[in-house]
Amino acid sequence: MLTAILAIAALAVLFGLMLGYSAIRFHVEGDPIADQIDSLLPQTQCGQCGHPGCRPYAEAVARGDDDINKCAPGGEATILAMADLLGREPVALDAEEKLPAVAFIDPERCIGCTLCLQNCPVDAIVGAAKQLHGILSKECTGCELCLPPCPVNCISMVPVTEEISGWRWPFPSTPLKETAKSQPERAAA
Amino acid sequence: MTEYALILIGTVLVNNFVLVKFLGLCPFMGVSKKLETATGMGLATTFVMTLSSVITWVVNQYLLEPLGIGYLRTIAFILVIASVVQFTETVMHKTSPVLYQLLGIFLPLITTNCAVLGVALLNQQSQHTLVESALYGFGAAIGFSLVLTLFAAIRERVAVADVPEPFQGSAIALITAGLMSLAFMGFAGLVAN
Amino acid sequence: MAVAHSLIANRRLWTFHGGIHIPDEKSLSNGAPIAPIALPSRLVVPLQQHIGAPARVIVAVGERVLKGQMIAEPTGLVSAPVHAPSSGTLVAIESHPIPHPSGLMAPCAIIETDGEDAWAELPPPMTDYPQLDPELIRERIRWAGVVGMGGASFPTSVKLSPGTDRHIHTLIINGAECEPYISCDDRLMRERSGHIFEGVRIMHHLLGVKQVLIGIEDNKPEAIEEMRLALAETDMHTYTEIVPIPTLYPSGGEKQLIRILTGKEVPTKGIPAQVGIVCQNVGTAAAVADAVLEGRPLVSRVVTVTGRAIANPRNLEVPIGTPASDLIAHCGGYRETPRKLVCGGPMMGFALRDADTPITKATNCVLALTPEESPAPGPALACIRCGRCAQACPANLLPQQMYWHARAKDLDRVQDYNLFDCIECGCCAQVCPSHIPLVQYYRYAKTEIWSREQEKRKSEQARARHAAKQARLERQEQERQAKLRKQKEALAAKAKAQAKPETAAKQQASAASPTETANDS
Amino acid sequence: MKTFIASSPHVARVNRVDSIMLQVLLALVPGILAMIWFFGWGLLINILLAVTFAVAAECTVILARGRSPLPAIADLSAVVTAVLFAISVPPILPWWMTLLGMLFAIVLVKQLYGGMGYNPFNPAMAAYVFLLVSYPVAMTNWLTPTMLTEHHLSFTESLRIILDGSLPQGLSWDAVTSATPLDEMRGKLDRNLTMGEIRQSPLWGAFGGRGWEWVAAWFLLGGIYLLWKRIITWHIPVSLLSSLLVCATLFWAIEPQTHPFPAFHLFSGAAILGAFFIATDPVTACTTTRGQIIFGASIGALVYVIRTWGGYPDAIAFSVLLLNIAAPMIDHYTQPRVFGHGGKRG
Repeated sequence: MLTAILAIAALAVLFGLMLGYSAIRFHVEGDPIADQIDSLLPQTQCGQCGHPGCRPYAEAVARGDDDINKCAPGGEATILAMADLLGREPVALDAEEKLPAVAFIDPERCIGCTLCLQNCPVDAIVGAAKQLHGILSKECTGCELCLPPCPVNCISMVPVTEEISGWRWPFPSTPLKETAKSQPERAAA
Repeated sequence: MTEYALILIGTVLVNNFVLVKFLGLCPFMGVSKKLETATGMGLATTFVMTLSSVITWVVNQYLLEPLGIGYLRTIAFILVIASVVQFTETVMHKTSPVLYQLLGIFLPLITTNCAVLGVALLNQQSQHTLVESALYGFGAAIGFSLVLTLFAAIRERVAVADVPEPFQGSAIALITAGLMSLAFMGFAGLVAN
Repeated sequence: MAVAHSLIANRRLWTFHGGIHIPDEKSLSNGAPIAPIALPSRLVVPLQQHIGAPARVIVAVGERVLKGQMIAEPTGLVSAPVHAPSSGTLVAIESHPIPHPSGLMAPCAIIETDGEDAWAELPPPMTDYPQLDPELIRERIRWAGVVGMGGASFPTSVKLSPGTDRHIHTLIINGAECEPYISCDDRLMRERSGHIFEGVRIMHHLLGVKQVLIGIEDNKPEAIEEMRLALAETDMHTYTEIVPIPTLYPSGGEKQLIRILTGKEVPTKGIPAQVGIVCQNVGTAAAVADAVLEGRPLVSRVVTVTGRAIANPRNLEVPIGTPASDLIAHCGGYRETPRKLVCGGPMMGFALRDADTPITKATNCVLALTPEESPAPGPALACIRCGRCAQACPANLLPQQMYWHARAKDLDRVQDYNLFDCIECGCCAQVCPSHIPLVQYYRYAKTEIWSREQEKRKSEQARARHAAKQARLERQEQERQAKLRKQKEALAAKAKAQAKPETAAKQQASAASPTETANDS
Repeated sequence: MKTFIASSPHVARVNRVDSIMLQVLLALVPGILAMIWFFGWGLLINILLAVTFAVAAECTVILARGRSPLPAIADLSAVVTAVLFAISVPPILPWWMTLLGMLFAIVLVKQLYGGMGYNPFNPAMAAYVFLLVSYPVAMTNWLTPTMLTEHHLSFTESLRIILDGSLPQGLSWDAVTSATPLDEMRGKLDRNLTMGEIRQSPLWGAFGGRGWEWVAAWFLLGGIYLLWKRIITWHIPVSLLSSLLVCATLFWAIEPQTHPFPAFHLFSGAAILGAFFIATDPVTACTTTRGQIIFGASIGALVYVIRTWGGYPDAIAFSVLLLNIAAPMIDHYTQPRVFGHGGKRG
């Protein structure tokens, strides 16, 4: 009985020492995964995920504290990219996917209160107190953070117009699935 | 020499741990969605299996048997395996963080991979020598890695297939594993074992 | 790669992997000579007809313009100007559908012609160009707005200045015209061979190359014969050779033609100059001759109007900006209702949504296809991995693998299979027994990747701006804190002790109304 | 004129899946006729039964998924699977085994993966192996070639055997059935007979098994037709047959007393059929050129290994399935050198 206990204890001590040594020898600093996740996020800093910005969300995902489907501006593409990186199953987006849009300030109504300026995470609104504000639409990420603070509701979101340079070929629309699914309907009609 | 070759062929193909002995199915199903992950898992398992077969053989031969405490084999072996897995995990966290992340929970789960314990116990059961044990463990691990990577390559194809909804995911993967197992029955009788 | 060599005209030819044989349908349109078209009353001239930076308008709306007058100037090194194709009034600069697969609109100059077709004052001919500074000649070609006329529309002057660090030894003139139906280069070679050779001579002079190879597919014997006769009359035969090449689509692709004629492979993502070669289309050669020897900018081009839905298919010399519908009307209109109106060839062209889309410098063909010629593709079946696409692929890709990953929207994997080496020639889709629109999958993947990269750049920019703002706020906060501390230190210890309970009470009050603090972090 | 965004090419496509499948069926006809000639009407009945079961199974599954079964039936892939299965199994296989095999092939191996094009395993071969390991006796109960028996089973007699397993009056199973030449050879080799003694058996013909050699020759003709029509490429059949031939020649040269003449390996059993019709199933085979050569050669080698040392007399089905497993991996590592990419890629 004693031999057995001693033998197992000796083994345990031996392996414990080995593991202790390796833990010091192969110590890892930081969390490189959060960086990689951050680089996949669209950096709108919109906070729609419930985190104050993209980086905190990336860290939460890396820790496993949050799901990968919270980024509304990134949409399906970002979810797929994160699922791929983390080896998880892609899940449906936990928000409505919106068309890309930029903020627009109605010059008639703007009173120059600078409230929107302070809320823009990327400094894409220019203006000064009592002056008409303007939006740098090239820099605007469409985060909509400037909408709530405006006291006169003069900011609206304008969809980005489709240009030839950014045009994308549509995904072929007649894969087997869809045609096959639509056929019984046609037969019924 | 022929004997060693037969052990290898026997464990890799004829008595493949996954497809014929049905051991180690948990990582086989869990980490076979992507080829890269499967390759990494195969490497890690190969390392753990070979190393633990050697260490368990030594522990058995020079500790358990002389002290007459062979009945503690299972506990002692689990201790050995758990340590080797933990060691592998620490090293991998340092050297390949992405693989570490990708393998996730499955890396510590090698500890409970029945194939690893199975190899250790079967080694003692079949009275293998040290070299035979190492070869047996290595062969079993190669067999495991081989079918794991082949399975992963197939699953990457099946992932884009038009599988009926109820059968998507694990269901079709298990069917695929079953069909692979059926094919591996072709090796039956190759090596008398 | 299999290197089969046939000896035609004592020149060794190479082959490329794959390629397909398709009915060339050239006899529909190549019988009649190139004819001029009646001047349309309205010209719609797109302001960007080239690859590179868009041109900037230099004429005010309402002004009278003359034929050949520059109406938009180039804005960068890789850019090209736009000239008025005829005389008249510039009535508007507005969005109009242009020849593009999207059918989207782009800014165009609308010119109402006055019917006089009066030329602007043109720069003097450079007939003595061998004595001139090559830079002057390039500048002239740039001024004339000459771009690649085979379809790529890359500014020719840029291609003709490869830089001193690259040794260019061979100029290849592309007369292969491998796309079915199209015959504009064929007719051009038959009718204006002298003109083409003048252009070749200029480009030869500019590049200082040792040899010039003119590759023509052997389904155009008349063009080969005419070009050979014309060459014999010049002193260029010492360094120039007409090389008939076997008819195999897509041997007219730049990389494929270079491979056939020289055995060299243009490296992936590379340009021909990296292997010492410059490749130009026969139409471009003629346009270069126009620009240098006559001082005429590129304001018109030869367009094939063909397809079985056209009453009298033929080639027309068309001012840039003429609506496609005018060309069709000039060829007798439709014989029957076409199923598709295609800009370019049947293998690589794109369907036009609007028959009023104007002709541009890159438009080589207007193709009206009958339902028999272009049957509606049946529903695509599942890929059976038969590998016919891989056998046909001239880039030796694995189209079926790219398809699987493109279909799964796995853009990284598609690139692993070298999506960007795909030249979109359509061979794979043409031979696919499951009738899968393969090329569209690749085009989808390519444009999607480009747009993601664009978004990525934008998000990097946003990240930087966000970080800058954070840093600024922090700095301001620190400054404020420092200021506060100083003020506090100035206050007496007694006053401090009094202030403490007050602030605590304030904090409690603000915690009761959390809406205010929501955005503070 | 409708407006739509459709990508080029804009002209009519040249190939069709159904016509490819039809050509395969056509190419099978000479071999099937030869088999009927040598082994009686049972095969024809089996083919009809298998096709019926296969089409019915496919229809059922697709209908169950709420889709129209017509396009899937029209592509003829289920028919090809059924015919290949019927050729592979003994001509007097009980009808319910054919049903079981077709359910396995069409439902489990093909439709559960999404139907044609998606299945990683060859349905006909998977069904064959499934039945072989489940009912080894029935699956190796071959008919004696007609020139070796006095009683020739008529159509109705064959039908009765298949439907209720009853033999015609006065006949015993031994009178109509015998082992296949490959099976017999394995058995006798295991009993330490030499090749010289084994070759005395009436089951041996001029260069392969009696009857079998001609069946294989007619399948070879069909295979050449497929090559000529460019339905298949040479890579898989040539590499498969040559690797089998090389293995066979090697061991025959070393020890002719225990290894049969190489042609015997080619012209007995399913080697030719497998090389041209089964291994070339594009869905489950490798797609890269180099991959196809590895695929074919590996099947050939495995066939020889299993036939010689393994537990089964013939091994086309097992070898094809084993290489089906490896095909995606082989494809992954045998991508061709893309135009403009300098070095060779692994």
